[in-house]
Amino acid sequence: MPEGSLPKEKTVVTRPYVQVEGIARRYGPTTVFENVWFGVNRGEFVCLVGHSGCGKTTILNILAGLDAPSEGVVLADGREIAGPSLQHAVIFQGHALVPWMTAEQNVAFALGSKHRDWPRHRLAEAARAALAKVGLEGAAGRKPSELSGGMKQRVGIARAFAITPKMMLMDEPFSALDALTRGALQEEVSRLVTEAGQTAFMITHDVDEAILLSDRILLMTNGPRARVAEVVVNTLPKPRVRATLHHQPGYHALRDHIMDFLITRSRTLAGAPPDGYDPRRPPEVII
Amino acid sequence: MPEGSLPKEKTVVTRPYVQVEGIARRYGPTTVFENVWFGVNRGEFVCLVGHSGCGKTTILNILAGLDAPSEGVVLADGREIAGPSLQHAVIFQGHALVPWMTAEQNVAFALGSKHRDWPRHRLAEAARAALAKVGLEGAAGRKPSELSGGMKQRVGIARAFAITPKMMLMDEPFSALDALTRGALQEEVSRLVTEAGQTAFMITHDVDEAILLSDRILLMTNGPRARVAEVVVNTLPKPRVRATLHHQPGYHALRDHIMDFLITRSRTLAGAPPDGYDPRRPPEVII
Amino acid sequence: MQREVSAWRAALLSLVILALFLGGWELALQGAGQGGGPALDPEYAALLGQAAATGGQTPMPKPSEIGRRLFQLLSDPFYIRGPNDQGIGIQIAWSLGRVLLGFGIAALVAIPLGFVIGMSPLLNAALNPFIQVLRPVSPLAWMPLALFTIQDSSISAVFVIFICSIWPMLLNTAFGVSAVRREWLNVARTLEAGTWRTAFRVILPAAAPTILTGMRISIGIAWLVIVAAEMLVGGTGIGYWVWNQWNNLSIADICIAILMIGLVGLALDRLLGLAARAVAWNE
Amino acid sequence: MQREVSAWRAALLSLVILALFLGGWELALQGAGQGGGPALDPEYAALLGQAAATGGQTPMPKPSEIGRRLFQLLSDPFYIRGPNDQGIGIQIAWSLGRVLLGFGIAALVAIPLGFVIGMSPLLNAALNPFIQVLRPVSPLAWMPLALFTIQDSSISAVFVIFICSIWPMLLNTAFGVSAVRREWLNVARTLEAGTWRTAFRVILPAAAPTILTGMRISIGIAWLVIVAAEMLVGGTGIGYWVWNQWNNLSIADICIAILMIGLVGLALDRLLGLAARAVAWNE
Amino acid sequence: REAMAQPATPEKRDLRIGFIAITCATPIIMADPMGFYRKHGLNVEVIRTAGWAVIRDRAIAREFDAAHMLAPMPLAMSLGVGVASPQPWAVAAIENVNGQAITLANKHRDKRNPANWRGMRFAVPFDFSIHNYLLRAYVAEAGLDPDRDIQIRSVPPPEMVANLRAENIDGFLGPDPFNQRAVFDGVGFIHLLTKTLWDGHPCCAFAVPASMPREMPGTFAALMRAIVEATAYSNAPANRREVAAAIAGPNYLNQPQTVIEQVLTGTFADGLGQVQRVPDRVGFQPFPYHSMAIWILTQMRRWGQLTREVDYAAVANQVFLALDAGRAMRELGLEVPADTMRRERILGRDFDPAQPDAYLASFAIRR
Ligand SMILES: Nc1ncnc2c1ncn2[C@@H]1O[C@H](COP(=O)(O)OP(=O)(O)OP(=O)(O)O)[C@@H](O)[C@H]1O
Ligand SMILES: Nc1ncnc2c1ncn2[C@@H]1O[C@H](COP(=O)(O)OP(=O)(O)OP(=O)(O)O)[C@@H](O)[C@H]1O
Ligand SMILES: [Mg+2]
Ligand SMILES: [Mg+2]
Repeated sequence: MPEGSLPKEKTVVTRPYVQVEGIARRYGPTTVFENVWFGVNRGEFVCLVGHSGCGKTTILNILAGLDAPSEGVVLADGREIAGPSLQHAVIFQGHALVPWMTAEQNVAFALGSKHRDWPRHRLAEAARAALAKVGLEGAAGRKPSELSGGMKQRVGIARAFAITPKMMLMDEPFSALDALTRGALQEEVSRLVTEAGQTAFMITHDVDEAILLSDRILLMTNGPRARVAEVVVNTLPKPRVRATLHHQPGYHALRDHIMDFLITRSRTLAGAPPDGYDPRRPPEVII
Repeated sequence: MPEGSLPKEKTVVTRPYVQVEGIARRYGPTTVFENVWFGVNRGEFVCLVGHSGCGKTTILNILAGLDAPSEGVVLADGREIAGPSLQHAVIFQGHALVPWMTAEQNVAFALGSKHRDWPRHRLAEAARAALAKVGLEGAAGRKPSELSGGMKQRVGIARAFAITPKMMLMDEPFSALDALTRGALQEEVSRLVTEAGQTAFMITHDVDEAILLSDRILLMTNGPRARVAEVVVNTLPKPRVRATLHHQPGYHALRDHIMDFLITRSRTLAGAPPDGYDPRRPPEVII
Repeated sequence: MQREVSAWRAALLSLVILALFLGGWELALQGAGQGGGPALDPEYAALLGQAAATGGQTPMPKPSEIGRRLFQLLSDPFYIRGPNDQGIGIQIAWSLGRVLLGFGIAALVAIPLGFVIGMSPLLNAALNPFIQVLRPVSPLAWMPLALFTIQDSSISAVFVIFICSIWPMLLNTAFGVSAVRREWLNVARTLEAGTWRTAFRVILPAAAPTILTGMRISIGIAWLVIVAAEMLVGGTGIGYWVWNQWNNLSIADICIAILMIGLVGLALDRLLGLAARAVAWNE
Repeated sequence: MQREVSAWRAALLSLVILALFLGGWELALQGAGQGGGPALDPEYAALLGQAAATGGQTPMPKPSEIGRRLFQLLSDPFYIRGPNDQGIGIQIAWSLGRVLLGFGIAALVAIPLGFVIGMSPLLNAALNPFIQVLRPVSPLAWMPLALFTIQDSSISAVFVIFICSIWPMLLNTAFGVSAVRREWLNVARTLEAGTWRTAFRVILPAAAPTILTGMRISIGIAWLVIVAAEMLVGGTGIGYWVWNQWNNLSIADICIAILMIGLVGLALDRLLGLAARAVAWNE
Repeated sequence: REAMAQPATPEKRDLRIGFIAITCATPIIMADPMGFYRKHGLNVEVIRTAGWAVIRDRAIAREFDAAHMLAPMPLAMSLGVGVASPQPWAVAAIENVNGQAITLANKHRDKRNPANWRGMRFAVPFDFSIHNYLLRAYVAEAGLDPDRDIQIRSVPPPEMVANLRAENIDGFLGPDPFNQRAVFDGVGFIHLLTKTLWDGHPCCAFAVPASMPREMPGTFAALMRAIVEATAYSNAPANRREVAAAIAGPNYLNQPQTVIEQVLTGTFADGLGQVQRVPDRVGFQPFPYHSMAIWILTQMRRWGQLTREVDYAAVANQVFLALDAGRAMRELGLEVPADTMRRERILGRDFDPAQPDAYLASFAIRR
């Protein structure tokens, strides 16, 4: 394990690492979402699930400091997020590798931004080490165009982990990949996050993916004026393995609950919150 | 129901409508797939499931007459497929609407290709009728760029059904859509195919989709030298409804079987066919 | 980075830049040309230009002088006083006529030819070397050949515009046609649409934006070439007018000609831009 | 449609087309020159020497004659016999030198300026009108102004090349910089890469293909302009050579000049094409 | 050679005549505003043209029925020199004599001796021009080889001043008004008038296709009368100011009127601070002496433009239509020279048109 990530406490402390406090996003007269409150604890893996257009990407961008909420604040480690930071790495949906650099150079660019004083050869070494961690020793010298979709996304993952951030933000990182590759990468990410004891926040459309990876799953209603309708606590024991996940007891119940939400309740709940709904503390559901 | 599709027999006759007889596809030294044999009966809905690169699109293109096999033949209605035909409509993955025509014009273009003698207003009427069938009465005058992804794909479906083909060929028609839209369109297609008593052949990556729509599911091993490993008969009673599908008895068993195939057996079976495997008659599995 | 910019702020900044530029020019020339040379014989001085009479050289005109001259020219742009003396409006009209004729013929040739070339990869590869060699040839190199072979100077001028402006249209049409999305061709094939139906209803509209881009480049080149062509052919046109004003060393008129050529060129470009927008499709 | 074409077949077709064209030209002129022009006074004809004895139309040179002349010119391209008589190789070298100088300066100005403009939507909008108006102005309109203001002819020639070739680079650089994928900028931002690091390691390489496209267009225009510039400035260069050959009406030499200009233009274009490929990235 | 008897009416009335905007063209131009063409039943459009090569090409293409040319051009064209094949054109009348000058840039005020001109760049209007031959002869007399020791370029006359100003050339032997214009704009000074090199030298010509006298004798005769009359009118010192006013405007020369006046009246600023009074700075004499043609031919031989032997006198007789010009002059009551041959004094040497070969052989510097 790299030194940087050793002294992380694994226990959930009282104060969450990230606190989202009543943020809203408006474009002119339309409100994409409002009154969104949630927290992400240290070392926790949270997934955000919801239909297209409900504002998931916007929320993630706000957490990453790439965007700012129209209302409300987001605290990270107790301080307001004012802009992008090396502490919060983002894995983008479209891998976002710069195509004129090799895999190694892409990672080294990230490392060089963090460690400005490192000489070139040290950056290259560290980059190769990061690539080795995702099984890409052999592809270090190849350009993104010479890599398959899965390999590209792996480089993106290596780049994000190389700078040992405190939190990983992932926006549908695997949605462009085929089922087989997707499975492999899910396991990769799960392993790396666990190893480094990192906090993780991921957007996904894939219910199986959310169940495989998350500790908690935030379910959002449809937009406009989307909300966090409920928080599903994933009690399936860890470590989870994709090949046997659907044989695990509780899996089908959990999946059916989320499917039901996506198919019907995300729509019906959109207009009218149920009685007793408190946006500051969306109902936690344990199945 | 349009006159053209009325006199279709609904019973499965002895001779399948489409017979795929030992086709193979080679690019230079690499063989994508070989020795592929299967049939699609009249009025049957067949799904083809397999990992990326195993040659699914190639097979569909061969059925559509857009491509030719390196070996073997494909018979439709007893005659060899020599080229594209109005009898076999294709719904493409990327909707493939021409963006400079309105929805109505896109459909009218297809109708005009079939009915060369129809006057313009008759084409327009028929196109609007076809759009109405997929719930797009209001969007007839809009260009594809003004339609959402789901609406675009709906126009593509309307275009394909408007020319009342004998067989529908669909290449991952919904994979670019979000879960909600996808569900609505699956039901649309299912309804239209059933109404017109059409034969349908669909490629998909989504196991739930295959279960919802198909009568039989062809499972392909991974490429290269991919084969049809087995044919799963979907015995879940029709009509099936997406919202309740996962509550139907037998659903989980069927899904788990296919998931197991995709996660492990598609790979392990790729190199070595099991004993007694006859490519001309891949094992039929009923769960 | 903020991408939205208020049009007002941009226009204001444009005006400020323009004012600074013209003001600086005006100031820089304040007092120029008064170079206090040796006192001259008054009779001698009377025979010289204003600047030379004081020992200097004719200076650059000030923007205010150019403005006055511009007003004068534009206040009667369409007079005709003999074959060699016509208003600036008429000159521009002549040039426009020539450009549109040469460009029009080039379009009539380039678009069908480009279509055929674009449909055939073999033809494309075979003709490409010729196109590539002929494309960079300057109008002034074509002109003598044209005058010699065509033996008619006004047809020569049109020919030179034709030959210089045909290449971008040809290349773009061929490229646009050859790059039509495979998907759409497949749609046409599965619909058993015939060759003509496919060509006119699918390939042509699909390639139209690329073709229009080529036409836009071409009209730019045609307009760039007109001055060269008219200078040699003479008689009429803004190019000839530039030449003429140069003979007379009227720098103010040359500046005005540059402005006019720029504005008309801009207008032509915008016009084709509008046409391009009309055939554009986005997904 | 089959997209793969064997290079051999294409080259063969190219050669066949070329052979047909040249053969047709040669044949069409076979026996020309013996044509019965207006009957000449025999006494008069006798004075004109044997070539003239038949009189009539001025014949176009045959390709074979052009070929012979080409061979003659190319067999000693670098001779210098006095200031007015230098080999064609030297003339091309002069032209190339001018073009590269003007183009080089234009690139040095346009690329940093375009970078700044591309980064600022406001500046972009404010400067755009000026660029658009100046862009279509012909070299032959700039030349008089340059000669007048700069008062140095060789600098004037370079200036005209500069001013004509700067616009595509400027516009393309600004466009390329402003169109850098938001994604990559976001990557740089989340990595807290500084302004310079972002500019040089992300924006510049991302915009490089667009910039190179602009440079390619620019060098094409620069080469198009050189003939005009050298005709007016004179002395050396392929443009002056064309002018001289025109004054002597050596059609064969003008054809050769057209070919040479085309070939050198093609070479320049290919060179920048190679550079473009070197900085190209694909995903 | 005797032309045929003249019918009264022109066969073709609508004519196009090309000209270059220089004072040499005065008779061709002023015949239009002052009505000489109309008077002789012709409807002439005079078309300003950009340069001599364009004049030549448009003349060959018969876009012009007649044209203003440099006197050597019809000779060269008829002999097939500087054209792809011989083009029989003829000099129907000389336009002007004298009227050219050598203008130098102001910085060369101290280089009045041509022997010091080594390395300088000069412009002449065209390769086949009296200007070229005079400049070459002048520097050769000073011991310089015009091909090796100086550079001579063809520059269209209108571009000469701009090029002089931009120091692209050090001087030019060019037609007026550009010599005077250089002075007017403070760019250069008049080193000498060509009158001092060869008094009465021909400069520009009124050229017609060689076939015109045969094919359109009526038109040709009317045209000759108009031109000869205009030439005579222009030549009268009393008319010079009126002529200057008529041709200075934008439709013709497009120059400040004072510049044209200085050229035509011969009272001019020389750029060196002096007002010079040379009333015969330019003259307008229509008669095409054959001796002029022969001298031009010797110079074409001398500088290697004409590489074969020709019968000078016969060519001169064919191309310089002295008899036709003489007839027109006689009809208008002008004095016609008795002989088409005239002994000339050129650059201090005697030129006997009967002995061209001996004259040619007397030069040390030649090709
Ligand atoms: N610049 C903008 N102006 C107006 N509306 C915008 C703008 N940017 C985004 N939106 C709207 O904000 C909403 C949320 O967008 P966002 O990308 O966050 O959705 P999402 O949940 O990530 O969707 P998906 O699952 O499709 O990625 C969308 O409805 C979109 O139309
Ligand atoms: N022109 C070609 N030359 C060489 N190989 C090709 C060519 N076209 C396709 N292939 C190969 O053929 C194989 C099958 O391609 P195909 O598109 O049919 O796969 P698929 O099963 O549809 O995959 P996906 O699920 O990703 O759409 C792929 O491995 C591809 O690399
Ligand atoms: Mg999103
Ligand atoms: Mg596929």
